[in-house]
Amino acid sequence: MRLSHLLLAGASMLMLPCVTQAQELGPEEITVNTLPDDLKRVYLIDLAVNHVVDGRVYILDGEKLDVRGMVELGFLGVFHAPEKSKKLYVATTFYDRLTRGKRTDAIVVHDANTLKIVDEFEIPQKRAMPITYRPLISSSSDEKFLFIQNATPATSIAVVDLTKKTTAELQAAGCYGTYPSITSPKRVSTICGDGTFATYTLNQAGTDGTRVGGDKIFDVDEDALFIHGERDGETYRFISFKGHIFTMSLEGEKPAKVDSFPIADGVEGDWRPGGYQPFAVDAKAGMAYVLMHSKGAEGSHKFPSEEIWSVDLKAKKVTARTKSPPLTSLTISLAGGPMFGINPLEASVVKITADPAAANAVTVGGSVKVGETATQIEASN
Amino acid sequence: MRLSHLLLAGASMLMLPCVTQAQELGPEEITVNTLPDDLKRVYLIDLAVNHVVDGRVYILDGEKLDVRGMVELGFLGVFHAPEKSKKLYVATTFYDRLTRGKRTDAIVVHDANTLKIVDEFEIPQKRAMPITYRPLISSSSDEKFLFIQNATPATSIAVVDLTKKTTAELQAAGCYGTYPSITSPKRVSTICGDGTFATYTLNQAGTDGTRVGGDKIFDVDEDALFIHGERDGETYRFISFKGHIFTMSLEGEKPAKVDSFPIADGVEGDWRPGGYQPFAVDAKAGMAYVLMHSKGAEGSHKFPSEEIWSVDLKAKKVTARTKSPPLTSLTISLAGGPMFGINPLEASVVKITADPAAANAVTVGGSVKVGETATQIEASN
Amino acid sequence: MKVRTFTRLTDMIDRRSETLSRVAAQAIGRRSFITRLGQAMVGGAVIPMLPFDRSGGRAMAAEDVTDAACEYWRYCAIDGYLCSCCGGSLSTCPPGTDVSKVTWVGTCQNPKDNKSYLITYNDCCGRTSCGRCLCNNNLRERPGYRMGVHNDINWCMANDSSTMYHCTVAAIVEVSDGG
Amino acid sequence: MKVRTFTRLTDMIDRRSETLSRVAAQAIGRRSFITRLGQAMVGGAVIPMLPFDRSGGRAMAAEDVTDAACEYWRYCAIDGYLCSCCGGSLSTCPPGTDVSKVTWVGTCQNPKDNKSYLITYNDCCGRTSCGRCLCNNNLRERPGYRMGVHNDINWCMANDSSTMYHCTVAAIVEVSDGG
Repeated sequence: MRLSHLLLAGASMLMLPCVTQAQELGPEEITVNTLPDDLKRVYLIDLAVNHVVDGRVYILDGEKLDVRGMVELGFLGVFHAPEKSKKLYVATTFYDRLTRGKRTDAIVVHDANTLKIVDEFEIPQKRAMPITYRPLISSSSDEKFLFIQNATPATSIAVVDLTKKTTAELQAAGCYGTYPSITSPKRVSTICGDGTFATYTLNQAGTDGTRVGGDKIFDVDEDALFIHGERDGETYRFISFKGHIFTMSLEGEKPAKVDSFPIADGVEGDWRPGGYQPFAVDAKAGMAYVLMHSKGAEGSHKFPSEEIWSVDLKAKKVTARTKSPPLTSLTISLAGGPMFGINPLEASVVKITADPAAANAVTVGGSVKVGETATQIEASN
Repeated sequence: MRLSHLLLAGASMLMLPCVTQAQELGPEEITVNTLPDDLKRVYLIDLAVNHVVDGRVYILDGEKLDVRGMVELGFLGVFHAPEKSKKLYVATTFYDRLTRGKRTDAIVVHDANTLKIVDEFEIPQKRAMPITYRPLISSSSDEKFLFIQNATPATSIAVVDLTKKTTAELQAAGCYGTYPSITSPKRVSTICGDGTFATYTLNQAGTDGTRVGGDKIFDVDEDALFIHGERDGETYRFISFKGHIFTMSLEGEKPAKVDSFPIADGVEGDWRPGGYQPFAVDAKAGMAYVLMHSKGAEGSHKFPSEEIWSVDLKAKKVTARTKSPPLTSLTISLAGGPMFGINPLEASVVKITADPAAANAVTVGGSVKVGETATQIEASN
Repeated sequence: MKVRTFTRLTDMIDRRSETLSRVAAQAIGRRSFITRLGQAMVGGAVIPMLPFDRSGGRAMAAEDVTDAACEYWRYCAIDGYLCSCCGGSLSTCPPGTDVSKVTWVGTCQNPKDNKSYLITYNDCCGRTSCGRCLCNNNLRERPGYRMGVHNDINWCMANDSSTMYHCTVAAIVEVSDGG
Repeated sequence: MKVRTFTRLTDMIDRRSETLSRVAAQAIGRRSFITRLGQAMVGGAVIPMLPFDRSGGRAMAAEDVTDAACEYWRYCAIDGYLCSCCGGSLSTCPPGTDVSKVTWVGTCQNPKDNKSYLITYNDCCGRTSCGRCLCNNNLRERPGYRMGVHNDINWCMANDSSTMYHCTVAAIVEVSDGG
C-alpha cells in the first residue's frame, strides 16, 4: 500500500532514506537561528504607530542590510542596546487585554544572540510613551543602570538598577532626555526648557541624586535644541533647529558648554537640520553628518533631508554637501564605519558612506525596505 | 500681564468669553460619539496580519462609505454581529505580555451603539485562530448561542451560551464551518472533508447535541466547496471551486441537498469563483453575485475577481457578466440593498449595485481605502 | 465631557510640575508661541511634511480643505490620526474611546477669518490606533523639555482606565489675541 | 529541533482527531494531492496571486528565484511571511522564536530536478508577526475540513508557551514518488 508506508511515527520519518533519489535535497531538520557575536548590527526601532500596541526592533546585518531578527517593542516601548553588554533592553507597557485591563510596565531583557527573553521585571508606571528617540533610554557608563525618561506628563528620570531590579527616580520637571556621563557611571544629564542642561550625580547606591543646573545656553523659542545627542570623545554634540552645533561637557558636577558654531548661517536657501535623529558624529574622523532641508522655518524641524552636510568639527566648517534621499534619522556606530539612515517615505533603511578623499562627501549605498514608521536607528560597533 | 490672564483654573477657562470676537468659533466641548440605531452598517473584518496581535473591525456607514468606528479583533479574533441583537461579539485570545505569558480566550461583548465593552467572559482555549471567514462564528436563530469553530488542530464546535456564559463542545473531527439552522434555534450544521454536511441538534440546555451526517454531495479533491455560505430563505447556498452552486436545507435533523447547478461549465476561459467570500446572495431578488476569475485551475481558488457574474437562482443561469475590480470578498445584507466588496490589492471597500433593469448587471460605485488585510465583510439590514 | 487642557509653562522647571500636571487647563506657555503669532506666518511659508505619509509634504491649505485632510488649518501642530477619519470629528472622539485627560496645544490661523486660535489636541484613548489619516505638522512644536507643546508622545498617558492611543481631535480653546 | 508534521487524513472524520492531532508526523492525505501530482502541473499553468501583495500576482518561477521571493518553488502552498526575510531560512526559524508543533503540508515541484517534494510549512512562533515577504500560494490547498492542507489558520495554534505567529518555513519532508 502506498499509503501505509507513510504511516510512520513521529520524527523517525525524517531519518528514513528518501523514497526516490534526491541526494541533494533530503529531509530537513528545522532549527532556530541565533546571531553571531561578530555581527555588525543595525537596530531599526519602529513604533509601528498604525498598530501602536505592536512596535518592534528589526535587527539588520549592517554589511548585507538584510533582516536577521526582531525584538518586540510592544506599546510605545523604548529600546537600548548597551555598548558592551550581551543584553538588549526594552522598557514597555503591557495590558492583559491588549489595550486595556491590568497594566504592567516592565523592563524586558533579551539575550543579544538568541534574542530569547531572559528576564523581565516591573518598573513604575511613569515612563514616557514616546515616538522613540535615543536619549529616552540609556545606560550608565558601567552599564549597571538604565536611565529612562518618565513623563506623566510631569517629567523625571527613572534610574533602573539592573542588578537589584529596582527603580529610583530623579525629579526633572521641565527637562527631557538622558545623557549619561561618558566617564562617570553615577552621572547623567538632561536638557531643560529654560535653555539649560542639568546634571545629576547619583549616590553610591544609585537611589538618589544631587542636581546641578548649568548656565542658559540656548533659547527654546528662538532656536531650540534637538534632544538627539551624539557622543564625541568625552563630550556630547547637540544641534539646534537653526543648525548650531553645541559641544557639551557632561562629565563634571555641573554641565558646561565647550563651544558652539553655526553650520548654515548666511548660507542661501534657509537650510536647517530636520528629523528625529538629525545628525550623526564620526568621532574618529572628527566629522558630523547633518540631515538638512532647504526653506527651513518655524515648524520644519522634522522635515526629511534634501542634502547631507559633512561638517569638520575641528575646523568648524562644512566640507561637503551631498544630495540625499529624504531621511529623518541618521546613525553611525561609535567605532565609525558606514552610516545608516531612515527614509520614512519609502519605509527603508539606507546605507551611507563618507569619502575622506572627497572632503567626506557622502555616497548613498544600498537600501532595504523594512519597518513602517521607524524614527530611531542605531549601529553597533 | 498678558500671561497672567490665562492662569485660570481648570475647565472654567472654557466658560469665559473669548478675548477677541469669534462668534462662530468659540470654545468647544469634546465629547464621545455614539452610533445611531438606523445606521446601515458595513463591518470590515481585518486581521491585520502584519501586526497579527492587533486585528480590528472597522464599522462603516454603508451609504456614505465613511468609517464610523472600530472594534478590536485582537490576535486572530473572530467577529459576529447578530441580526437583531444590539450587541457585537468578538471571540479572541489575549496574552498578558502581548504575545506571551498568561493566555486568556474570551468573548468580548460590545454595545452596538456606544461600542463600549459591556461584558467579557472566558471560553476554552480551543478556538480556531483563522483568517476570518463568516462561518467560523455565528449565532443560533434565537441569538442565545454563539457557534464558534474550534481547531487545536482537531476540530469541534464551541456552543457558547450567552446567558449563562458557559461553553459546550460538539465534536466535529474533519469538519469545518458553522451554519445555524434558520428556523430551529437548537440546530447547527458543518461541512466535512468526506464531502458531506453534518447537522447537530442540541439538547434543551444547549450542553450537548446529536449529530446526523448527510450524504456525500461533493468531492474535496475534484471540486471542493468554499466554506462561505449564504442564507437564502430557509436554505443555504454554497459554491464550489469550479463554480457549482449548491442549495442545502440545514433545517432538519439530517442535512439535505436541495439542488445544484453549474454557472461556468462549458464557458470559454476556465472561469472560476475565487476569494475568501466569493459570492453573495440577494435573497429578495433571487440573485447570486459571484467573484469570478479566468484561467482558473488547481490553486486559483483565492484569486481576486476579474468579473462579477450575476446568477438568477431560480432560472439557474448567468444573466450578466461585468468587469470588476480585483475583489476577494463580497457581501450584501439580508434585506438586500447595495453590495460591498474587499479589494485587497488597494486595501479598499468597494460599493456595488445591481441593476434589475439590465439583467442585474452590476455597477461599481464608490470606494474607500480602509484596513490592510481584510478577508471578511458584512452588511447590516 | 469637558475639555481639560494640560500645558506646561516655560518656567515650569520650578519643580511644581507634579502639582501642575494634575491641574486641568493650565496656562499656556504664551511667550513660547502665542506671542510670536503676530510676526510668524501660520500656514504661510512653512510647508509641513508628513513623515509617514508616503505622498510627501503638502502646504497647510486654505478654506476648501476638509477636516479629514492634514492641511486643514486646525492641524498646524498635530501628530496623529485625525479622529475625523475614525468615527469622530474635530471635537468628538470615536465611539468607545475616552477623551485624554491631558493634551498639548497649538496656535493655528483660520484662513476664513485670519484669526489665530488656541487649539487643544486631545487624544482619544482606550482603543488601538485608528490607522487612518496620520498627520504630522509641527508649527511651534518643541521637544519634550517643553512638554505642553510637544507632540511626539502619547497624550493618553495620564488616563486611568487605558493609556492606549486611538486618534487625535483638534478643538478650539479660544481665539488667540495674537499678542 | 525536530520537525513534527501534523496532517490530516481525508478519512479523519472517524473522530480520531483528538488523538491524531497530538501525534507528530502523521501520514499525509495522499489521495488528496500527492496522487494527483502526476497529472496536475505543479508550478505550471497556475498563476498564484498574492492577495495582500499590492504588486498583484506572479507565476511560480524557475531556478533563478531566491528563497526570499514568493515564486520560489517550495512556496507553492504557503500562506504567511517567509522566514527567509525575517532572520530565518527555508528550514530555520528566526532567533527567539519556536518551531510550530503542528503544520500543514504541500507538494511542490522543484524546477531543478523536476521532482516533487513533500513540503512541511512550519510556522515559527512566539513573537509578533514579522511583516516581511507575505506570500500566499494555494496549490492543492483546501478549506479547514481538510485541515492538514489548510493554510488560512495559525499553525502555531498548538504551541504551549505562545501561539503567536511570526513567519513560515518551507522544509522538505521527502521526495514524493508522484504516485
